[in-house]
Amino acid sequence: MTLMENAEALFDAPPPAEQERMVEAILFASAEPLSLAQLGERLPHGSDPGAALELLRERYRGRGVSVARIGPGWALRTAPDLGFLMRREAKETRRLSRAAIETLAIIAYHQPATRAGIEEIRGVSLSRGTIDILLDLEWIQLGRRRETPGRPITFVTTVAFLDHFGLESARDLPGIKELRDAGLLDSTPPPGDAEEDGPEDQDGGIEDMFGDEPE
Amino acid sequence: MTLMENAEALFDAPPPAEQERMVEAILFASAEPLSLAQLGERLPHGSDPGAALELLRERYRGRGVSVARIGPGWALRTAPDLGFLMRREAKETRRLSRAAIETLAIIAYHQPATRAGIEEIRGVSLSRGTIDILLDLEWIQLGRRRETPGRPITFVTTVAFLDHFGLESARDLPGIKELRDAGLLDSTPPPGDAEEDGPEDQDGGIEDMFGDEPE
Amino acid sequence: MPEAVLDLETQPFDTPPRDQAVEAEMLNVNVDGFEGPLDLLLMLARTQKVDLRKISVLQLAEQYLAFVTEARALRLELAADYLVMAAWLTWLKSRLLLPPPHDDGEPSGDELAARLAFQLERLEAMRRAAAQLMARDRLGRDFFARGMSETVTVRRRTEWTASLADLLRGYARVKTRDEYRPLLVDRSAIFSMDQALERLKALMGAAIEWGQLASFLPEGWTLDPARRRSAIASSFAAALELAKLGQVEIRQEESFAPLYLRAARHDGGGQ
Repeated sequence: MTLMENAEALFDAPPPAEQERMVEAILFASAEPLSLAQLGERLPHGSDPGAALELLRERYRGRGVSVARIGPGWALRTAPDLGFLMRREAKETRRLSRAAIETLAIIAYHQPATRAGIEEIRGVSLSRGTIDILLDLEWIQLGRRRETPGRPITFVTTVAFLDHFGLESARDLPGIKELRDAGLLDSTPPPGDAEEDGPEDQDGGIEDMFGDEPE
Repeated sequence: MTLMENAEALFDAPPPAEQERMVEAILFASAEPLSLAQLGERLPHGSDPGAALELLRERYRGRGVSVARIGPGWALRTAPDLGFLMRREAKETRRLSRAAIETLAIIAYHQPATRAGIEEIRGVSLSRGTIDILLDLEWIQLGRRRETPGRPITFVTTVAFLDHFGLESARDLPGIKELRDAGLLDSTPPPGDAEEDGPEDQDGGIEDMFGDEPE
Repeated sequence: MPEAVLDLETQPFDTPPRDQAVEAEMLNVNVDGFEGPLDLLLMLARTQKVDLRKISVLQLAEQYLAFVTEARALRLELAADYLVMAAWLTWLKSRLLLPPPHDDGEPSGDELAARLAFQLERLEAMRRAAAQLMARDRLGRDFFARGMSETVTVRRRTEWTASLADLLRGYARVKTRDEYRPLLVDRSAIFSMDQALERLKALMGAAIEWGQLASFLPEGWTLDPARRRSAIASSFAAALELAKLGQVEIRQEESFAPLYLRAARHDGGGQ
């Protein structure tokens, strides 16, 4: 940092309480979750979005609205325990077919997941439109092609998926640790006695799967 | 008030702090300002919306968001002095036209693509505005001129394009066969149709025209 | 859909199965209700009332084969994959019952059975996971984003959006437009004689050197084979017409060689 920038930071950065107000207003106005980097871009030069956000989270703890972490970002969301009050705001949600729900779960727990992988787990071929519906909801998106013969395309879940289901990250999927420990996220049965608990480290695929930490 | 209602109210009305949380969540989630009467309808029986709102106004005094009176109703608004932070939020979201989406898709799959090439695939001439919108969105940019007579300019997709569509790279776009398998194409190919595989087109002319395949 | 049988959201896998007689009846009635043989196998496995890890695959194979036999006795249509599974299970059964053959390099019956048990367990696990996922508090139903869409209208800016699905569908639409086209003469692929005449006349004014006919084709008509064919045919006809009028000269070295055109020279240099 040059002397100039330093000086600017000294003079310009608003006090922490003011930065907190600013983060509050920015998050309030944004429909989508914002990352710390995005908050930083909007705050005056020299601000510390992380510290401001921390103050804000503390302030909103236990309120009717709270600061929720969604993947790499943050957003204001109403407290889930008050959902019953908001019935009239609730949108009619499209009822998903069983195939679509299972396909979504398989993609979420096994991501990146290929079409063939999904079919193998469900034991039936993926009907037309199932992937289409999930793409349309923006709950899944294309991942990297898998570097296996045929370079099949893969599907991964999106930030909108995390937001919809109130998840901080794909690591927080319900029961994922138990499934992983039981070897049920692997493509083959655990070696040897199936009743034995697989060793912690045999799930390279899963680590790979959630490689990127949020932030 | 009957005895029955009275008793109900005594037992059911949540404590004032809880009513305040409820008003907070309701105002946050509501698409329009709400009057005290409307708040009263949504709160549990026996609540006092006026008192709860007063507590909430007090709490938000001087914050980045405040409780504002709008006509006969109340709404949460960002603090007026922070308006300068919100400029980017004042946006209107509109879906891209079909022509723009198709043009973008052709550029994505066949880049670098010339104007004549796009017109040939879409079978209609390209209006000026379409390319302008895509350039404006920074989803496409000018590529190298093609070394053919007239040295036409070409268009290619940008990193912002990949970001927006959640793609790792343009190479990862699924081919026609994959689209069909995913149910994004409703038609089945006519019998004997050799054109099965994706961005690669059987038609030699097209290949020439577009030079580099996305592969 | 036979919700009662299949709705796992209300039936975790360690719930004791319902009355077996009722289930047997359901099996008879609901062949179509299963999503393939694996789904049916999972249903049958649950009737064993044990942890899926302790399931008897041999017994399961027998249950399945009995089901298939019964379905056939009732003349129910069974999809081919059910029969493939039946054949495979028959083979698996024999492998489980007979003493293991000398090492033939193939997986043993026990390995195959473990593999099947794993697949069932995994499918069950995914169904439970799906149910748990859908039972979570959800945005727009249990918790909400801000209801109003904007706070300050200082500077209105139009933001265009499109989803990946839109993009893929857009491309799919373009690339398959031909497949949908009703049988009609496609006027857009026809370069008319009048157009060709007009174009050649305009170009010939400046065509002092010999140029290949192909190089006179209009832009946008050279790549698509159908359009190219039409443009060549009409340009050729137009060239003949102009030659007859004495406005162009045409040269061809031999049969099927490229045709060359140039403006007619009135100093007698033509052929």
